Amino acid sequence: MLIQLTDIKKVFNQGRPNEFWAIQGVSLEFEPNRVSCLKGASGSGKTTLLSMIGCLSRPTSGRIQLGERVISSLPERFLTDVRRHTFGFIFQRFNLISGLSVLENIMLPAYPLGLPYKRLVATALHLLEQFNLLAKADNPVEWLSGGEAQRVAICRALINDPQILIADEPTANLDSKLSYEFMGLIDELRQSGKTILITSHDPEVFDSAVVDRVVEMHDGVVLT
Amino acid sequence: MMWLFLRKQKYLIDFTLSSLLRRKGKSLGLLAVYTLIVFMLASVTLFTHALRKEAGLMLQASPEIIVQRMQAGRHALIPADYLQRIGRLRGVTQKEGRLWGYYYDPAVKANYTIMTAGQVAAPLTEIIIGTGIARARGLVVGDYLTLRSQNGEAYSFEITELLNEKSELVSADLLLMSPQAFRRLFNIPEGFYTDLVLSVRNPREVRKVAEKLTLLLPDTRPILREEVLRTYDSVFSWRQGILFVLLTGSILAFVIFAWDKASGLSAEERREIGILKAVGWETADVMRMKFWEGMIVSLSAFLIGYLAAYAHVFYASASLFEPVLKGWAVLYPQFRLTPFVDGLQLATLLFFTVLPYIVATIIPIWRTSITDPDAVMR
Amino acid sequence: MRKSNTFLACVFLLLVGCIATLVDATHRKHLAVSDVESGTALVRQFGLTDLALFTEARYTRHLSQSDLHSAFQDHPVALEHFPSGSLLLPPQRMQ
Amino acid sequence: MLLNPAIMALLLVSIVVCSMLMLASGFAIQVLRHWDIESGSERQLGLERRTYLISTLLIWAFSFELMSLLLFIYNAESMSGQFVGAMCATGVLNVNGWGWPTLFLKIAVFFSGAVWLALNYLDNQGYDYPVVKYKYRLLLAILPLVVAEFILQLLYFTNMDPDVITSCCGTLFSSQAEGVAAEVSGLPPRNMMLVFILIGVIVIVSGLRVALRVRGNWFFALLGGAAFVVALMSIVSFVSLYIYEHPHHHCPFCILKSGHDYVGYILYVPLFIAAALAMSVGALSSWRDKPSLTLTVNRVIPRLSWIAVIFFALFYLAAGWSIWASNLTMAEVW
Repeated sequence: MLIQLTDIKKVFNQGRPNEFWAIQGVSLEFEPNRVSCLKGASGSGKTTLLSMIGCLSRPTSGRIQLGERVISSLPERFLTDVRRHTFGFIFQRFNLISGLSVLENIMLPAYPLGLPYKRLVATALHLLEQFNLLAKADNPVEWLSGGEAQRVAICRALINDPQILIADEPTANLDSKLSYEFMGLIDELRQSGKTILITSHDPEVFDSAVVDRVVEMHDGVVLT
Repeated sequence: MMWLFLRKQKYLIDFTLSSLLRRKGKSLGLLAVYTLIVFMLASVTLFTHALRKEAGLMLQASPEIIVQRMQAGRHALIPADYLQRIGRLRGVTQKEGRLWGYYYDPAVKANYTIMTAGQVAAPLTEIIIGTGIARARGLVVGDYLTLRSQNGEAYSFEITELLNEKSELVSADLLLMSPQAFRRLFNIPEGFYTDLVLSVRNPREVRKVAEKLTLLLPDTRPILREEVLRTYDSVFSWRQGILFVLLTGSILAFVIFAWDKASGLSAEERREIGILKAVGWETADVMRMKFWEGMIVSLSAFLIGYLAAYAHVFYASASLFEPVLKGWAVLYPQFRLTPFVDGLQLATLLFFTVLPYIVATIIPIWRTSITDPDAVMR
Repeated sequence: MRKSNTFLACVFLLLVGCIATLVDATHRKHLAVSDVESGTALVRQFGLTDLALFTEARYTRHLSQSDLHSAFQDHPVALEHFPSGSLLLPPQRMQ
Repeated sequence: MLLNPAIMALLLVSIVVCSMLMLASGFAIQVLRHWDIESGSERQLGLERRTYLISTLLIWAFSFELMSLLLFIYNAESMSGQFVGAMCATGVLNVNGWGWPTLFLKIAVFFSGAVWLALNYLDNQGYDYPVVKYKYRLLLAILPLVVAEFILQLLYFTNMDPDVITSCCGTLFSSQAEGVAAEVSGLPPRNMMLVFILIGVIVIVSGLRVALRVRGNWFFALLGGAAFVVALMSIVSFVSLYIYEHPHHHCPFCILKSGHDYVGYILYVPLFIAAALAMSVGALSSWRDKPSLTLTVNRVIPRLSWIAVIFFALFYLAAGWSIWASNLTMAEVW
């Protein structure tokens, strides 16, 4: 699914003294089935841009087109629907919910869809098997190591079988060996047909051979 | 369509239970307080309602009209010739004088209600007593009870019978003796009664009879059975009401507690909501999840509280209320109430307990649910 | 077992308990018919007018028969000296 | 009479519902003033989030209101012992002039709430919130009803004087008595029965037409309302007579009691549901032309009308059955 951004602007605290233009007119296009990386220092607006693409927030002005559909003017109610069917998210600190088991964490994004329970569990177990986590299915997530938590986060992102994966600083909490492994997983996902968007200022990521395209951002505008 | 809806709700319940279990102490504390409140209110409701129904049923048989003579605003003995003065009132099928009064027994510091009965075999020496008196004085059939008369003489009476213990709610403190013994004990001359009792067959005529009586005998006041029943009816709902008002304090405290719990989210919980929204939960899903949280707590509390109250009132004879009802009285009837439960009681209870909780949490829940989904990325 | 199933099972049990109270109430009402009848018989026989719940004073014992000038009853809605009096509203016509 | 727990509960519900609606209306006014779906500004985002709160508040408010309607009738029933001559709920409602108006307002609030919730559902299906302004204007129109209900109910309960002699259903509904209720029961049962059957047939046929062809929605909605009124009048005028098997007992509430096998619930519940659904069909059908709603409306309306038709049919079957199974013969009375 092609993602087109046209003149995207995003302002926080509009009309107040601390008004802040996080994104100041960005036009971009992301091809399907590629790995793209948004690179830039923290505060450059890459995360804000990614959250707008991922339907987590709405641009103040501009137009985001996802395939045939314009999503930039959709209210939150409907954005969510687009989001949960199209995007899978991997967050910086993995953001697993502690106290729940690995299996429950993975199934969380599918809860509002109301799939039959057995089918959902089967899908989740299949994913766990794929990522070598089957033995940990019933453990609470607090017991996991960093690498395992990362893989659980990927499983969670994949539970609804999204076309596009969004990873926000995925390697920030990993050592270089685990980061390398992570990029390997990303490569596998790309080969299975997913489109992947990553933000990072980690050279392990944007210099990786897996990444097809690097977009550099600074102060809310695209440099390259 | 319906199955989809039910499945969604089950997933939400799954998640809610997990998060409640994670904060076991807090959730159980809330549940305990809530259950206690439901238990108290339900006990009051069930108890007073059952008492009201029981009183209504039993007193259905009490006399239609009682005529008391008032002298200087006080209840006085009524001369027997008032029966003649009443004459033949249309609708009155029967009229007779009653003798009854109170006897203070210094031995146990109790007030007995003494009534007269015609069918005592040996009029001057035999009495029938209620089980409450028997218990207080440790008396059995065949024992003697000595009562001091008005002029200081002591009379001994043999107890020939105890009143049926099943009727203790009306008869615990009754002492039945013959009219002769009563007159001798209290020094009441022949030709006087405590009050008169009239039977009226047609209930529609009772008021008319009463109006005629007040014209005919201006120094008397008629007390109608329906008035008595109505009074008891309102007395018990009034009493229930006043207890509810008193318990409103605890309900309010609880509501504030619930509000506080719902609005004072920890950073951890806020992050969790953010994650849920980021991974694809819609605001409405989060609200529904929080709604289930309230539902799980209030439903459990309501059902457990109600069941406990039922057991307390109808199987443990409302033992927690006994000290309150008993007050300073020595003779307290032992009774097991017949359960009367109706939809109105349950609905009222529901409104008093579940509704404030729901209302108190709506806005905090909404505030939580509108957390920005991209909050976790910042 | 899935948590929601456990919970729904518990709620179901509690609901069954609640329905059981209704059944129990009807059942005991039938059992108590004779008790109530013995009470009613006594009421009819002696023309009783009140429950023997509050026996500490004359006017609390026969609430419907008490007059305006019983001891301590200074004011119809004055707070009562007796604990039970605080629970009872004076008879309607005395207000 | 204010210290009766059920009365306190009813007043509590009224106060709560009133304040919930006022709160919601306050928000609704802001939405009406600043709504701009095209904008992605923070204010618009805030307003959109407010709609969740308003919906939740109103869903609860209207469900409380429904429960309070039931409680109101139960309570009237249970208080009949405390009034001279009031033998059932009718007598208690007659204790003063506010009883019946309160009941009618409660019913009105029930129906407007049902219609509002239907619109709210519809609005949440369209990606551009097409009904939003209309929906909130309707909310502002419902608010006075709820406030009036609160005031009337308060007047009703505070003006209850337990010593007033009120007429019980026996005397109230005898044909000589005056007032609305008496006029209803004085209607010639034979004509009433004809109207009852006629409107029953028409409403079911028109409902089927909506369900199958999505035609004549407004006609069905209006008929649903009319059928509701006629049904209530018929219950007072002749259905109740057959249930009580007594030629002069017209009370519409006693049929809810156990003595009559709770047959009232089988009559009233389907009737209320069916009428509410029929009215909702009318409210929804005017939004068929909105591009973002056409699909939803075309999907929802037949479904709603099917359910409405089924419940109307249930009601008429229940009414017919209770007349047929009755031992009462009206031959001499008519």
